[in-house]
Order: sequence, then C-alpha cells, then structure tokens
Amino acid sequence: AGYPGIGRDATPDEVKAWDIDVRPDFKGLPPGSGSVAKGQDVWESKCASCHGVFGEANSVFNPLVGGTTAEDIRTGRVAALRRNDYPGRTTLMKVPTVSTLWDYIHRAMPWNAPKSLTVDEVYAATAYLLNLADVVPSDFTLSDKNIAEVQQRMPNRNGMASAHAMWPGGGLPGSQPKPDVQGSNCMKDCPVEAKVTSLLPEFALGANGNLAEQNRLVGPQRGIDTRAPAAR
Amino acid sequence: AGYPGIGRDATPDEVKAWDIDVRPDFKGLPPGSGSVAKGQDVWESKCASCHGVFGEANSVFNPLVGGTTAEDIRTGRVAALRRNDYPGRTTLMKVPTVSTLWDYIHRAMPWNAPKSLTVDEVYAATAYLLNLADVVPSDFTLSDKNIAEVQQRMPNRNGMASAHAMWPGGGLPGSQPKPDVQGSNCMKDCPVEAKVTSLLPEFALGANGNLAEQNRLVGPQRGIDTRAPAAR
Amino acid sequence: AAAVGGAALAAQPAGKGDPAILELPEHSRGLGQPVALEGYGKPSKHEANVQRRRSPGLTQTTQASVSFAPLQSLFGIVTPSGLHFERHHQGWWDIDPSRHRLMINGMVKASKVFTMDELMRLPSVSRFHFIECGANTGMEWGNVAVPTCQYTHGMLSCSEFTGVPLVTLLEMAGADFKKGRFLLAEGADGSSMTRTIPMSLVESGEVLVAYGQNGEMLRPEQGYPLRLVVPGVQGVSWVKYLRRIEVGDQPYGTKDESVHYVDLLPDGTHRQYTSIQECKSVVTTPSGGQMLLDKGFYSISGLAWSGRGKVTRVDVSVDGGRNWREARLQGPVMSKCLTRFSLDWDWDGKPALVQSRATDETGYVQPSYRELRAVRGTRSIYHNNAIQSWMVEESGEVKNVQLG
Amino acid sequence: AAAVGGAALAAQPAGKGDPAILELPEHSRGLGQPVALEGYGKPSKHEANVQRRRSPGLTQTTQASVSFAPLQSLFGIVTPSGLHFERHHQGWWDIDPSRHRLMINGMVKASKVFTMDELMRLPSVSRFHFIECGANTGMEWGNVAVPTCQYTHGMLSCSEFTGVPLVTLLEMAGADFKKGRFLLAEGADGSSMTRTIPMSLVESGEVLVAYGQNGEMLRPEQGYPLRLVVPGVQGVSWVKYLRRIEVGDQPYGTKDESVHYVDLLPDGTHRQYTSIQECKSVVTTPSGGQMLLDKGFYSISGLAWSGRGKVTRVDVSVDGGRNWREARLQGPVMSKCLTRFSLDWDWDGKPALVQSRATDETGYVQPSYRELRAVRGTRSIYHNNAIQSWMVEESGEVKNVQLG
Ligand code: HEC
Ligand code: HEC
Ligand SMILES: [Ca+2]
Ligand SMILES: [Ca+2]
Ligand SMILES: [Ca+2]
Ligand SMILES: [Ca+2]
Ligand SMILES: [Ca+2]
Ligand SMILES: [Ca+2]
Ligand SMILES: [Co+2]
Ligand SMILES: [Co+2]
Repeated sequence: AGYPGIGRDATPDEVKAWDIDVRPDFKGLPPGSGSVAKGQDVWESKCASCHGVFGEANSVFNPLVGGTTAEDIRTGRVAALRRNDYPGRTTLMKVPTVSTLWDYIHRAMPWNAPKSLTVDEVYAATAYLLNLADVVPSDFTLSDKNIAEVQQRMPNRNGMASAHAMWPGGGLPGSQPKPDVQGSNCMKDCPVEAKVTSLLPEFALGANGNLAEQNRLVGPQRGIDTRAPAAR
Repeated sequence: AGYPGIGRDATPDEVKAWDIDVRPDFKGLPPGSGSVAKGQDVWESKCASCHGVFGEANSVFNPLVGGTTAEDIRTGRVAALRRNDYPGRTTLMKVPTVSTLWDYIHRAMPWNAPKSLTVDEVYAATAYLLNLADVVPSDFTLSDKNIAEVQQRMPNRNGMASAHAMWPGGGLPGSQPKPDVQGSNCMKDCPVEAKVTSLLPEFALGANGNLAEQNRLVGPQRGIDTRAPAAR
Repeated sequence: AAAVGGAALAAQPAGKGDPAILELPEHSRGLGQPVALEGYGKPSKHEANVQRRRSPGLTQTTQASVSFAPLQSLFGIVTPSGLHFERHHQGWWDIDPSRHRLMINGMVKASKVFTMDELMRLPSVSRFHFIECGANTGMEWGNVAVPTCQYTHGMLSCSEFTGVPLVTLLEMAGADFKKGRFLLAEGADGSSMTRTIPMSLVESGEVLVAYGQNGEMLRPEQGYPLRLVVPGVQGVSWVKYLRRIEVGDQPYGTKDESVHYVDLLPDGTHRQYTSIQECKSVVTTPSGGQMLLDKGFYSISGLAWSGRGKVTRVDVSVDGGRNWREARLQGPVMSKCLTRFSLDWDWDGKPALVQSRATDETGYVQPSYRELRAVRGTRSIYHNNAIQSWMVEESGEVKNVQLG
Repeated sequence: AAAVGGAALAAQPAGKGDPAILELPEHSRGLGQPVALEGYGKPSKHEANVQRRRSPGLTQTTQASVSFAPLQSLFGIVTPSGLHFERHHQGWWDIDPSRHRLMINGMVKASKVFTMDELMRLPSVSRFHFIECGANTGMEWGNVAVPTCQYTHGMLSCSEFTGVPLVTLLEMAGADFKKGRFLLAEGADGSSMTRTIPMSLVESGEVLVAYGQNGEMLRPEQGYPLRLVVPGVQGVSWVKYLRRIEVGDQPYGTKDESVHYVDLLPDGTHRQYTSIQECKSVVTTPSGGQMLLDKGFYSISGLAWSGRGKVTRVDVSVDGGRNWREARLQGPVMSKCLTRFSLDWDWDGKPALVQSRATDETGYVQPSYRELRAVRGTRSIYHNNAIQSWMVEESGEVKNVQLG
C-alpha cells in the first residue's frame, strides 16, 4: 500500500515453517501424541541432565515440578502460593495453561538444541512432566485430542488475574483503568519513620566484588574498598 | 560562591607555568631576544627537518614563507592573495600579527617536542623566519623591545577583516548583524539550471578506496564497487 | 569500611604549587597518536572500571542471565551502547542481516515477508526511549540484597531507536485491526522469545520494528539486526532477532507471560500481562557502594522514567522522606524516556538518607516500599518501582538501605 | 561502474519459498553467547564497513589530520562515540584524569584551580549539540573533490554532552564580565590549542566545560577528560584536553584564528573570527558512492543543523532545485543540534538530482553554490554550507555533483 517494490507475499510453506506458536485455545497445535513412558525416554536422554531425572532440578536449575497437590488439581489454585514461607516456585505451580508448556518445549528445549524434538516427542515430554506432577496418570498418552481435558486439571489454571492497570489499552478480563498503588506527594514533615529496617551486613558488601573497582577513578566520589581487610 | 569545598586559588607560580599566551598587543610576551643568525642555528637543528632549510617546506609540509613582496611589507596587504591562480598560501602570506608566530612557536614547536625551546630560541627562530620573508634584515635581533616595530612590517597586517556576522555576540570592528549570504526559498519552477558542471571522473571514484567496503551490507543501497575493472 | 580518602582529594599546593601544574606533563611536551588509529574508537583506559557486570549467584547459567549497566557512572540520558544492560534467555547471536527475514501473518489479508533491505527502505522514525527489564530491582522486594545502583537498578538503559512503525507493516499486510487486538512477536534465536503485544500501542505508531540504536545498527546483544521496540513496556516484550509478527484475537499465554514476568500477589494469584513499567526514579550520585570525598557541595543527580508518558516532577529528600525539595529536570523531557534530575546539596558531614520520588503526566506518584508492599506484598519479583534509599554515613560511605 | 545488483535483492521464492526461512538458521537451533562476554560491547562483525576514515592525500601527517564520520551509514541524530569524527593538530592523548587540572585566570578577582573531582561535583547540564569542523566540505569550494558524504560532510558529529556551564566557574573566580568580553581557551596537549571565545555565548550558559559525552566520559580522541563545548561554533573552538581559561578584553589572534580558520574572500582579505557554523543540510540516503538496488519506494533522509539555533524547515528536490517539497522533521528538534529529516520518494528509475535545503529559526536559508560563491568566491576553504547535490543515474549509481 503505497510502497512499491517492498515486501512480498509469504508462501504457505514459509508460514508453516515459522508459525509454530500454540495458544491457550490450542490454535496452532499440530496433531500428534506421546505417552508418559515415551516421555520418560525423551526426558532421560535429552532433559534430565539439566532438569534432573524427576524434574526436581539438579544443583543448577530451578525445579520444574513440586509444590502442587491433588487438591490444587481439583480447585485449579496452587495453595502453596499463598504461603510466605514456601521455599520456591516450580514451573508447575505457576503455569496456568498446558499450551504454554507444549509451545515452550517445542520452540526452545532442549536448551542447547532447540527445535530438535519431533512433535510426538514434545507431546511425550509434556506428558512426562504432567505425570511427575500427578496431573496425568503413568499410562497416559497426551494428544491433540485430549489436551483440552488435561487443561482442566492444570493445578494453577485459575491462579491468574488480569485485574490491573498494567496492560496498555486494557481489554483483558477485569482490566483496571487506575493503578493499584499510588504514592504520596507530601513535601513537609511527612508522616514517615526514617528508620533503617534493612541493610547489607558489612561482610556482604563485597559479595558483588570490590566496589572500588566498579566506580570511576575521578568524580564526586570513589567506590568503597570492599576487599577483606587483610587484602587491602 | 555557593559551592563550599570546590576549587582553590591558584599560586603565582602555577599561573606563570601555564599562562603562556601572547596577544597581538604583546600582553604575555616575556622579555628576551634572539638574532637571525642564532635563529638559523635553531632552525637548522630543530625545524628544517620538517619545514625545509629555507622554510620552503620539504615534500611533506606546507611552506611557511614565500609569496610576499617588499610592496606587501609596505602596504600590509599580500597582493598574491587577490590572485586566483596563485599556487598556495604560505604562513607569512596570511599571518597578520607577529605575536601569533611567537606564541605558536613557543607553545607548539618543534611539533614533536613542543615547549622545549627557551624564550630566546623562540625570538631567534621567529627572527629567522621573518628574515626569510625579508621582513627583517639578516643582522637583525628580535626582542620584546623592538617587536612592535616589526609588527608594522608584517606583509599581511592589514589583510584581515571582521566585517561579518559569524562572531557570536558581535563586538569586533565592522561586525555585521546580518549574514552576508542568503538562500532562496523558491518552491516551484525555480530559475535554476539543473546542469551538472562538476563531477569526479570515473577513474577518480576509487581514490578514497573501494566504496563497496565503505557502505553497510544491508539497507536501501550498497556501496559502488570502485576497484579497477580487472580487480572486480 | 574505609575512612574518607584524603589521598583522593585535590592536592592543596605545598610551596610553589601543584606538581601536576608546575611540571608540565608528557602530553604537553610531545606528539600524540594519529587520527583513525581506531576506525571504531573505544573509551579511555582510565575508564576500565565502567563496565556492565553480572551479579554473582543471581542466575544459574550465563546465557539465561543478566548483565547490569553501571548507572552510578553514567551522565545525561543516553546509555552508551557498549554498556547497555543485557538480558538473554538462550544467549546472544551475531546474525547475518542479509539472511534475516521478517514475516507478518495471522489475521491479515496476505502474509508478508520482508528483507532487511526492504525494511530499511521504508519511512523510519528515530525516538529516544528507556528500556527496563520487568525484573529490575526484583531482588529488593523483600529486603536489601545488593550493594550498588548498578545491581539494584541497572537493568535499565536508554537509547535513540530507529525503525519502521509496526503499524506500517500491518497496513501493508492488510491486518484486521478490528478483531486482531493482540499481536504475537517472535524472535529468531534459540529461545524464539514470544510475547503478546497490545494492538492499541501499535496503532498509536509507537511500536517500532527497529534496526538502529544510538545512530548505528543495534548491537548483537540487543537483537541485531531487528528488534521490536515497545515504549513504556518491560524489556522482555522488546523481542530481539525479531522474525515474526502474528495478528490474533486473544493473548498467547507464552512461557514468559505465564511462568515468568507474572507478579505474585499476597493472595497467591499471579498477575498476568503486567507490561507497563510504572513511574520510577533512582538517585545515582551519590549511591550505594560509593564514598564521598569530603563535606561540602554536591549535586545530587539521578534518573526518572515512566512507561505511561513524561516525567513531570521529581522530589528529593535527604532525611529519609520527611521533607522533600523539587529537583531540576534536565531537558529534553521526552515520553517513555529517561529524564535526568539534579538538586544542589551542601553536605554537612552528618548522616543522611537520600531518596528520590518521581511523578508522571498521569499524576501517578512513585510509591514508598510501605505503600507498594501494602498492595503487592513482597514476593512479586517484577515491577518493583519503590522509592530507593541511600544512607550516607559520617565516614562518607553510602549504603543501600530500606526504611521502616 | 556496476549495474543494479540483482543479487542483493530479496530472493523471490522459487518453489516452496526462501531457504533463509525454510531452512532454520543455526541461531534458531542452538545456544548463544553468555551475558557480559564483553563488559564493554562492540558492534556486529557485519558492520565492519562502518568506520571513520582518512581521506588520502588531504593532510601531510596523520597527527595533524582528520578522520571522517560515516554519515552515509548513520541513523537518527546521535553519533556513536566510536565513530565521532576526529581533528587533531598534534595527535591525541589518553590523559590521566586524576592529574588533570583546570585553571581560570586573567581578568578575575582570584585565579582558580579545579581538579576533575571538583568539577564533577558542581551542578552539571546535559545537552545534545552538533559539532562541525569549520573546514567541513572545504574540499568542495571550487569543484567536486571526493566521492561520498563521509568525505564531503563527515567532519560532523552530534552527542549528548555533560558538563558545568563555564559561567559558573567564571562566577566562582569573580570574572570581570563587563570588561572581559573575550576568553582564551587553552588545551593541555602538545598543540595547546588556543582559541578566542566570545563572553556573550558564555553568559547565556551555553558554553560548557564538559567531561561527559553520550552518557560516558569523553573519548580520548575528543579530549578526555575535559573539553570546552561551544554550541553552534566550529569544532576548533571546542578546545580538547582543556587546561586553562583566561578572561581578557581583546581577542587573542592565535595561530588557528589568524593563519587557519580564516576565510579568504575574492578581494584577497581574510575574514577572521568567523566562528558560527551557518545553517546547512545534507541528504545521506541516497548519497554519493551508493547504488540503489531497485526502482520503487525510498525514504530520502538526511541531516540539517544551524549554529544559530533550531532548524525550522527542510526542503528536498529531486530535480536539481527546480521544484522542492517540504520534508518531515524528526523530533525532538533541538537548538544547535542535528535534526534528521525525511521525505517519501518513489523512484521511477530515471536520472534524478537530489538536494536538500535547510532554514533556521532566524529565517536564514541555506544557499546554493551559486549564491554562496557570488559573495565568498571559491577559495575560502572554511564554512562551505552550500546545498549538496547527488546525481542518481539510471543504473542506480549515485554520484557527487555540482550544478551550474
Ligand atoms: C542444557 C540444559 C537444558 C536441557 C538439556 C533442557 N533444558 Fe529445559 N531449561 C533449561 C534452562 C536454562 C531453562 C530456562 C530458560 C529461560 O530462562 O528462559 C529451561 C526451561 C525449561 C522449561 C520452562 C521452565 C520455566 O519455569 O521457565 C521447561 C518446561 C523445560 N525447560 C523443559 C525441558 C525439556 C522437556 C527438555 C528436554 C526435551 C529440556 N528442558 C532440556 C535448560 C535445559
Ligand atoms: C616534526 C616535524 C616538525 C618540526 C621539527 C617542526 N615543525 Fe613546525 N609544524 C609542523 C606541523 C605538522 C605543523 C602544522 C601543525 C598544525 O596543523 O596545527 C607545523 C606548523 C608550524 C608553524 C605554523 C604554520 C602554519 O601555517 O600553521 C610554524 C610557524 C612552525 N611550524 C614553525 C616551526 C619552528 C620554528 C620549528 C622549530 C623550532 C618547527 N616548526 C619544527 C611540523 C614540524
Ligand atoms: Ca522488492
Ligand atoms: Ca500462530
Ligand atoms: Ca576541596
Ligand atoms: Ca595570558
Ligand atoms: Ca531481597
Ligand atoms: Ca574542490
Ligand atoms: Co527481562
Ligand atoms: Co577543525
């Protein structure tokens, strides 16, 4: 439109090669299937090295499963998320939509060889993960036909809210015109306690390296020398 | 004034060390002297390697002297500057003020060892240059006492104008409020001859290197391959 | 730790004066380096401390990780491209631009493909915008975690971006602007990052398919040769190595808007599609980990920004928020762009608590930790825009603190 | 030389489509590089052609010489600091900032010395300004001399400069503003460059003692750690490695305002103290030495600037100045700063003569060569602000031309 010579129509094969996203309503999901058992094979050969054999993560990565209960599967709300003392948040505790897992494994995993899985392998790996979280039984085969039913068992499927003012233009369920938080514009004798309630212990000041080496050598100030006293 | 703790008074020695400029009225000129003969020694040992024994420049540098006449010394206007066909413009053809030569040699020459000359050496080198241009005789000794008289013989001392609008704030002799040139704002059927009168010959397109290598590899265009046809 | 570093002070001249003046330095007495010694130059060797840095232990890998911009050492509003913060999910690439393509598909009359040559022929705009990671200051939700503003606020940068308004390309493809209220933006790297983008922002002409940054092409770490620029919205939506835009009628629920970049509230729900970076500010001079050299005059200086438009006002307190003074705003003040502020301060050598508080053109005022936590708790991770406090000790040392 | 490069065009898909789409590239299928691989990053390897360059034969040495910024490859208004043009008279240095001093003397109550620490504590401002060498386009006074806009106009750059208004320091020293209408600015390098600066510009607060450029410290090639910024005035007055400011009551007649940077008129007089860079513009896309890839749509784009204030208008002609259309100006339009302009153009494949013509807020209109030469002749060397013409040939090649 008004820009002669620029751009061309995409071919159907080109769109197919790149249009790989899968939406929460499963638009974009290719047909296929994979069992938990096959998923275990995929997992152990291609995923476990980073995520641990049971998705619990090895010493390095965040755990993918854990923290969800049968009750959560029933309610669609992960109860542990309400607790301030719960140690960490696994993927299965947060993810509301099974499409998200499928889409992400398909596009980005294994991390060092993304897009190397077949469609059936993606179904299988997803099934395995869901089984680890007791969302599906051990003899389950996940497919494009039954995935909508699986969605109804996602532990945190009702855990998301869009009742806020941070989506530009609004248009999401419950979206708010006004920000939820508002500061005060008090200028004089404001009712605050100017008392320090949190600061780093002296020994932790150097956890990010010697700050003297992280500031310019001229200017209004220098960086603090945070090496251990002996090294100064 | 209002910035406690910032800045301090300079000591007299500090000001002396750095305040080396010499103005056209000779403010800043330190007492001293140097003869043309001594100047020749300085010149031959410290200047001639770049500027040539007679200031005519070797193959590399612009000539410092040449192009001025006894008549110019009388009038204070270098006549050759009026000629369109005169090959180049030497320093002595342009410089209106002898202070400029003294100041610049003192602060910046020799180019690879600036500020290494003694005050008397600067007088001497200046005297030698002036003698090459016949501004002073061969037996002359330039000093702070007689430099004002020498100024009265500078070939281009009357050759400068400040009757223009390009000095912000005005305040110079003859300074103009309005620019000397003004373009036209004609928009349609403007009275111009859109005829090419100057362009580079094809063989000269590559004088600045292969232009294909001086443009980005993507974008609305490429650089032209200006290598010799055989090399393409 | 250390006391005020007397050695760093201006040498008061003993005797005749300062040797740095009386003894002419080598550079006043010699011939320097030639032009074009570097066809592409770099900073002074004396600036080697000014680097982007990782925060040890923050991430488990270096390719799904962050490097922070050294805000404590920057001036004005432009971030030098070499110091732009980094956030990658599957590492960065230096892609051959002649083989890069952009596809438009979904609810369009005709799916389209563009080469870089073609995109760069279209009418472009250049605009100054900040980019902030939604997780910036995330480590500080519960308590103080890191020592300097590089680590508290350094997932923030600001550049002049050049590109084609995305709306132009959507018009060329015949997009259904009525039904297609949600776009998917997708990258070409291993993560093929996907994020849902609101059509409203695109229609206003603000969202750019950008190739330029600070006068040159995007840096590889920032998505060379093509990146989506979504002013005011968290960095993760500024998809790098942009390969595809899909027009759709509902959000896409991608991993980085369903599992990450979701904000946990006290009631255990996660807010999804929280995109806007709300009004925020930070004092960068003086700031945590620094040491003032002396009592006397200082110019308190920092940065303010808002994802909703222009910053209209910044107040500064040196007593922990009891009293405030209005700071000077440095022009030009631009929408969804960093704004530099400053305020004169004569430090009397007593302990001080330095804070800044920004207001934007919608009237939104940056909240205190107390105000923010009252609504959002302490576990949100994302979108921490609370007022930052720095404690200046008598020794001149500056510490990161939170106030009760 | 060459014909339109068909190979460079978007591969129209044969069969199923473009292999660059159908065969997923390595970067879509692998893990990329880690964060902070470079603490200070650099451009893509594919951008290696975008360099500042010398013009062979222009100067006799490489330390009293020039390198030109690659304007043909830049976007927006900010010049990446690594590509900033260079003009040195005695080479460049990388000076230790902790030993650098600034002295104020002359007609002041008390001569003063400042360290960098002290200068950086004072209230600063950050402003976007262009810097242009007075000799920019100087080779073209008589006839066409060089092939590309890098060489015709590349002694031009634009940055966000940060520093202390010089007037602040003069006030601290108790300068005689009434009698002291001329300042001397002096550098610390071998040339110890000296230039006379008008007090009027200083009083307006415009002249800065600058240490910052595009968010970081000045680059060594641009005078690290301290440079005078004199907006609107030719680059030679922006004294690098600034060590001293003297307040005086008459101009100083220094070498670079008596022997160079003086403008020769037809009558044989030289204009002295010609400082302001008058209103000027240049089309950078398309420009000399380039080759358009195809007929069709192009966005003609370029830069306009004026040493007297803001650019208010740019007109573009594609028929050698017979007819003009008003171009779009890219915001923010700032005083004594580059302004990017653009205009849609549908190239029909026939020869064209592309020009731009800028107007500033004083009403001054950029002149044609004919208009400029009528007053100033062809030997002036400095301050050539004539309208630039590029000839687009049928082949797509663009040539530097001058018109009759
Ligand atoms: C080489 C290491 C590695 C391998 C092998 C690997 N992953 Fe991952 N995985 C990661 C990393 C790192 C992330 C986080 C990426 C990010 O930050 O965006 C991740 C993220 C994930 C996530 C999203 C978790 C979350 O909460 O964001 C899922 C699901 C996942 N991987 C599944 C798999 C599956 C299935 C496989 C095998 C087919 C696999 N991974 C193989 C390293 C790996
Ligand atoms: C190593 C080479 C070299 C040496 C030795 C040298 N010069 Fe120079 N001279 C130069 C260069 C190069 C310039 C131009 C500098 C510039 O571009 O600002 C110059 C400029 C000058 C100028 C100004 C010319 C003009 O038109 O701008 C004078 C006068 C001068 N030199 C005198 C001297 C004297 C006197 C000596 C010895 C005491 C000397 N030079 C030694 C290289 C040299
Ligand atoms: Ca085409
Ligand atoms: Ca799709
Ligand atoms: Ca002091
Ligand atoms: Ca003096
Ligand atoms: Ca914390
Ligand atoms: Ca010429
Ligand atoms: Co992020
Ligand atoms: Co110059």
